[in-house]
Amino acid sequence: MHALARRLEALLFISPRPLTSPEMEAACGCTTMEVDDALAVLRVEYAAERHGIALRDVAGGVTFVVADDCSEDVRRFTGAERPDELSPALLETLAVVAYLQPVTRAETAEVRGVSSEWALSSLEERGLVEQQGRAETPGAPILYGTGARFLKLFGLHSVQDLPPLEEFSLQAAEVDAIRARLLANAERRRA
Amino acid sequence: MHALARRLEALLFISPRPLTSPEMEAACGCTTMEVDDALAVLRVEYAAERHGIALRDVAGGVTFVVADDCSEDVRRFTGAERPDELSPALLETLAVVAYLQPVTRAETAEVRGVSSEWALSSLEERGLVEQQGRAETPGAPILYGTGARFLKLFGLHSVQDLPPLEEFSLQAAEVDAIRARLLANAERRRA
Amino acid sequence: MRAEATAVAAPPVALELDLDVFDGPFDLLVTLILKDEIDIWEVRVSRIIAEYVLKLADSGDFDLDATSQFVVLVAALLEMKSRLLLEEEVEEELEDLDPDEAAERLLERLVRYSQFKNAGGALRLRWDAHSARLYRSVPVPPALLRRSAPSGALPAQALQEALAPLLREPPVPDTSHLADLAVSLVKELRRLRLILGDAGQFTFAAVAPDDRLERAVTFFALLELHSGGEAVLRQKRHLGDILVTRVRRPAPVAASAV
Repeated sequence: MHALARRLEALLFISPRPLTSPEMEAACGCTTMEVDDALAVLRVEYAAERHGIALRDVAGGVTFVVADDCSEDVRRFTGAERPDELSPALLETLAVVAYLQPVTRAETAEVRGVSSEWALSSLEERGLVEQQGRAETPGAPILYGTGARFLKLFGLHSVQDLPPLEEFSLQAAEVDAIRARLLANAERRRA
Repeated sequence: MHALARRLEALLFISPRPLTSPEMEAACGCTTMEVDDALAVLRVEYAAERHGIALRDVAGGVTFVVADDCSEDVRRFTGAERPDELSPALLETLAVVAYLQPVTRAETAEVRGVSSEWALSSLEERGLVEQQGRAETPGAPILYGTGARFLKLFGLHSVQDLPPLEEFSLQAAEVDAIRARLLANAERRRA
Repeated sequence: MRAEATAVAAPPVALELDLDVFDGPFDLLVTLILKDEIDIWEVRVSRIIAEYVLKLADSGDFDLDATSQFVVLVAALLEMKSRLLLEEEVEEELEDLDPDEAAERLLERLVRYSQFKNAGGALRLRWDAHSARLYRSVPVPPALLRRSAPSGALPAQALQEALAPLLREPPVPDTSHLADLAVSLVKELRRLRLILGDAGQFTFAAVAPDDRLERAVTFFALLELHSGGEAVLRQKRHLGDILVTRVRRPAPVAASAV
């Protein structure tokens, strides 16, 4: 491999987190284009099934991971367990934070229609949600957002890569059914 | 590369310390000869100047290291690394380890009242907490403690210099008293 | 209250609750409306609880997660129903809306909520595909650290402060309000019985105290009167005032005749 690709390989190996292009440029003292070329060489070298490790674009940068088909051995050896499953309530809360961040606890509860205190602190404890300062509103409530661990565990380069929220809207027919139902109730209430 | 070589590559990539032949055999479920063959393949692949990382034989084991001629870039990168901010959860976990070391993951979780897996591995990743052998209790759980990097970051000569906790000075005997007190409080909080 | 007080309740509705599926009142509401075509006012909470307890007894093992989800769910149901029983004050914001507007407002919230619920489902798929990946997390070897963090970059005091809260004994939970409640429920029952005996009927608004907690006690007392067959509760419209009317007991002659 050419020299810069080797130097990048060493950097990626040693860094405990994904590296951004500016970080790689600064460390190697070279241009964006040079880094891109070297990365392309590495991507060929570490293409599927060639090595036991692979390159991934995740959490804002590039990083090495264990190849998927080798991870069973590695888990057996290190005893590392898969992270605990997330309940539907936690996933729903995580979706609210991921899409609306920075978001307060009250806003999260408002969207979900249920107190979200436990869900948020549980997500925070798992490192999936983090405190990102305080809102400049009365009471200065804590603002929550997602961080690098969220992106890594969900295989995302950035939160911009999440599908648009509109994709998850209810079908028009379902909305109509709910509206009809609610209006019928309203009618009865008036009676 | 052939399958076993890839699996070994993944193991060596993830392991924080050199791996011995028996460890590799156990992890991959194969014979000494098979491991030797696979290692030979890896040695060819990672022969001098082919990659930015190299295989090295050290004290009874094999490990990946940064290739010598790539280390300058790495230093430029790591030298710029600042200790990132510790979140309250990380600081609390670090405090538990610092004051109670050596301490197991289960004990840490017990004292804090929440699972501390992510926090401990995150601290380990930052080099603030390190594994210090295994406890002689069933399951031989890993014991965690703080190392030189921790002392330096907090400007301490030794852990004896940690600020005393209320009435406790930090003599060995009193660590047990702190531990007992923390566990009792955790118990009461749960009740 | 549409029918006679909800405590009497409409005929039982066959309601199969898959507890793992519901995450909160909105979720429940959407599902109830979309799938079961039933009305929240017709759901008998006591029946759901009884069924669940039976199911628990049958299965033999106690799943803390599922059970706590169930409690959340039942609490959500009760909250929805109690909003219908209590007066408008609970949802001050909706007070001035006419029912159509309120329905539209609720629809908006349900539609918005559903987006996030579905997005959570999509996240689950990503999680299944990606969460098992193994990233290397090995500290940089000291030899490669040219300039490590400045010595004493963080104050050691921070460690002490982080541990101190765990060393403090947690306060004993204050249970005094529980005792208060028990006493005042008895008192409140006595008071309502007196009014009922004198006047024959009264409205909730006329007798309820201002304090929220005390109002709740008054409401409990009403339910008590109702379930004991001492009074009938009526409500002209949801969120409207409750009219309480004394029930005349059958003449004692009937009893001695048996």
